Amino acid sequence: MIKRTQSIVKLLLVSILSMASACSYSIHQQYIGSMDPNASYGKGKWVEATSSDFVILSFAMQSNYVEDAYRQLENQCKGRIAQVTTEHLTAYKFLSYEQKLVLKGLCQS
Amino acid sequence: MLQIIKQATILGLVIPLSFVLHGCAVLHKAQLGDIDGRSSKNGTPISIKVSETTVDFGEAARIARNLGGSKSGANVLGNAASTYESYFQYGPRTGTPVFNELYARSVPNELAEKCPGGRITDMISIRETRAYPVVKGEIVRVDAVCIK
Amino acid sequence: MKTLLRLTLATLAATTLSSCVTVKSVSISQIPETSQRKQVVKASATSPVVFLIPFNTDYIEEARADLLQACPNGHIEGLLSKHEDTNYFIGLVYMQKVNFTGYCLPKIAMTRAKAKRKG
Amino acid sequence: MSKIKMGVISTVIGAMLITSGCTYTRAISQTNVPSERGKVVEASVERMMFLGIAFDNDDVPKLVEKLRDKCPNGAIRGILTKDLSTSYLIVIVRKTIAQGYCIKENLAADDADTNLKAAELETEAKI
Repeated sequence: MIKRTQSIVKLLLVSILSMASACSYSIHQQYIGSMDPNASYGKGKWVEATSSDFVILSFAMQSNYVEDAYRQLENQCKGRIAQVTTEHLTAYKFLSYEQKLVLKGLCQS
Repeated sequence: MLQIIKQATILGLVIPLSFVLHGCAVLHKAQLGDIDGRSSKNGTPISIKVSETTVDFGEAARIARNLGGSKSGANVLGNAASTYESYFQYGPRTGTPVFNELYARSVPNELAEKCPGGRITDMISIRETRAYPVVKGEIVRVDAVCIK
Repeated sequence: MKTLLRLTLATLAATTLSSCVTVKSVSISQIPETSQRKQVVKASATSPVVFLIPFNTDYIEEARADLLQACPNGHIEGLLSKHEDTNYFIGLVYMQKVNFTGYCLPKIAMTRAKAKRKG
Repeated sequence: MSKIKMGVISTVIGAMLITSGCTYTRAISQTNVPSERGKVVEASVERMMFLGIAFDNDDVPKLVEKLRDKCPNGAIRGILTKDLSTSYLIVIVRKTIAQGYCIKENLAADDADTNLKAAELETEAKI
């Protein structure tokens, strides 16, 4: 009985540790958005926004992290964002994963 | 006897198939940007390709299991690989999971470096995999035209 | 090992019963400056996939048509397009959904601005 | 062969037959939509792959040229890209379709900074 409990505790500890750290990733896309005709590299500054959603056993009821990243990005630039690149990836953990959206924009302010 | 036949079949199928599939290209996603009329005349075509090599644990497990007997070392390794894949690579995937999160992060900067002071147009972003037996190359490729 | 097996079964059961959302692709276009982020336009459309059988891919064009209708005379910027699947039964039955969100920039902006300056 | 194996094989074959000809959407993207939406242009690239095997994807970037040829004297804006995949038993056909609006290039430039100018003018007006 004690041995069984010990093994379950060990398993739980391993699970928690594994959930806390990701070691493999899947890059779903790296979309390079269009650029304004009047914009150019070197003009303006880069702004970045990242948002994520931690999912256990595939229980993902919404995908609002996409809109969150978008809001974060636009809040960082009062001016026009002349180009936006969108990277979408998944970071795998033990029987769980983290959905991530990384946005990079060229802020013309 | 059965085991020998099984191994012979696998060797006879897997190995030639490995050569057939050598460098097989798998397209996952293709997305376009705006197209600029001037680009075809005044622009310089540029291309960025970043990639990350990885191992397909599922494929490795299948091959190892088939090559080895039920209690062989290969089978044990196969089971380990399969367990790792099911428990630690659980979730949505595009291609085979890699061990570097940042391999595609540099693409916007690389584009800016390849087109200093200019702007890019006519871009197409491609996510593909170069598939070899067990070993995979996960690729992000961007073709565009630089206008200065 | 038994615990692992139980865990696997639990996982399978969970994923079978859950309605999990998976984002398939996202794209974001140039975003206008703050003063122009006033009129938000949205459109979405869905299409089911039943036992791996999808019915069409026209729902994407339908969503775009609705978006254009929401901003008939202006141009639409800061366009966020999100394509996602909602799984209802171990990936055999799921709903495809496309969402478009952007800012409608009416064409009258210039004339109004000029008029303001004259006034 | 065991009953289970037979069951699995028949299920797989059944699924292949049922889903034959089904088209799945892999990705979409949409760029800024212009106010001039008069001329719609569309182009696509398609590849048929036996057992889904292809040795390169070099045909995909040609989609840009194809679309550009449809609007030789202008710019294409508001491009919607649909990346599709259709399976026919042992053959997979992947198709990428792009649809946009062909507009005069000066309009394309205007569309991008019209509102920027407008904002400047409005600020001037306030001052």
